[in-house]
Amino acid sequence: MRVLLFGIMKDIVAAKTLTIEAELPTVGDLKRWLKQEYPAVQNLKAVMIAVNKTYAADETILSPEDEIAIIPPLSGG
Amino acid sequence: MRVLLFGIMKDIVAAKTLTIEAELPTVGDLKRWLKQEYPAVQNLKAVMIAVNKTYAADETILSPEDEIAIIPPLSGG
Amino acid sequence: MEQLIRIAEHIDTAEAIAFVQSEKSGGIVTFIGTVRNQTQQKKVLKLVFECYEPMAILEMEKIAAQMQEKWQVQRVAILHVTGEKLPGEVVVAIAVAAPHRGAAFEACQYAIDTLKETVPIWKQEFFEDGAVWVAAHP
Amino acid sequence: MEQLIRIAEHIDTAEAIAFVQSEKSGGIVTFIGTVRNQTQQKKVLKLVFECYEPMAILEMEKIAAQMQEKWQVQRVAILHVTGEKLPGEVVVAIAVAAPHRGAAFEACQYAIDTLKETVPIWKQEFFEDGAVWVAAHP
Repeated sequence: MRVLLFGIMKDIVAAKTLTIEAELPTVGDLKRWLKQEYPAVQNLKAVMIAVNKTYAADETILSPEDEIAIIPPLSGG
Repeated sequence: MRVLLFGIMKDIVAAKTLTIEAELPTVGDLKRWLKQEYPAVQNLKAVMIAVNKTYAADETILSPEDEIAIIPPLSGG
Repeated sequence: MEQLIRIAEHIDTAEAIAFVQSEKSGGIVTFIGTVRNQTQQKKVLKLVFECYEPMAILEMEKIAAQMQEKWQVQRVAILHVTGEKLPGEVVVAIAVAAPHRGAAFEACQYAIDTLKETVPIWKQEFFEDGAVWVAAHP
Repeated sequence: MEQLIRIAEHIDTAEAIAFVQSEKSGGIVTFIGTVRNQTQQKKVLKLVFECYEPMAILEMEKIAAQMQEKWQVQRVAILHVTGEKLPGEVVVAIAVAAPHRGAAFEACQYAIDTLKETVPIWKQEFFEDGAVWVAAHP
């Protein structure tokens, strides 16, 4: 699974994208995995996951062809 | 007493200013006089009087050196 | 507070915005009023504005003072036209800079609402079959 | 409803206002966000904006659709920058035309409030002694 990174997530992972080998069936699994692999994620105000350019709930099933993005706290405007 | 006229008041009186000979001690007296002399004033939504460029209450005493203006309903903006 | 208050034949929205823009404030709210091409299904040819200018300026200054007192507005511009205006043309431009955007929105809405209630300006609407002084009658 | 939604290196407030201006609407409300020269007494040198552009455009379109549904907005422009911006420069410009000015004020405030909550854009603030991603930490 390949995920897009933005903002502070690029600094935490030190990359623009991340390729994950682990088996992560849902958005909730991906969030838990991120917090384990990158403890700095636990210090963020919140982390959302976008699947195919839409915010996704923890129960959402991830499939290989999805466009997945990690969305750290927003600060536009 | 000379009063300034604006908007629809200029049309009603057919003049830009009005010189009044009658004895009108207060703003309230001036309003009553206007409604008598120019019955069309009674059909307006409201009429205010400004004395020295400030809205004046009916009790305000008028003196000869005051700048007096008849303020028909506003429609700026 | 810095303020720009003006009544003129021509006003410029960009000037109002540029006046309030500064490196110190993060948010600007503006209201721009333009001439509508119809009123209650009747085609409007033009508007003619008239004002009691010295009093209108004083009343606009009172509005600016209230905006500073109630919403800590940092900079404000209130511009209003006089004379003849065609559909689409700008009639009033209000720009407000405040430390918080909620305050800027509230102050700007207060300014246009109060201007319509207290500033001695009148407009005559011209139609194909005549003219009326807006809001004069109930 | 006519809408102009754009993310670009440079945005122009006048273009947003001109887009929503029409002979049919009488009132336009705009919000303009600019770079502040300080944050909590610390001098800001610049901001760098980054965005997830295709999703940001979709979220901005959702905001515009909500504005039409809730406030009968006639025309709306939502412009946001990306890249590097210096103090005083414009970061976001929202312009709204609606039949009633109260609706235009509410819709414009909804747009900027919601943009900050839902549109995937991030800014890094650069100080003399380092940089931070704004609002990343509690």
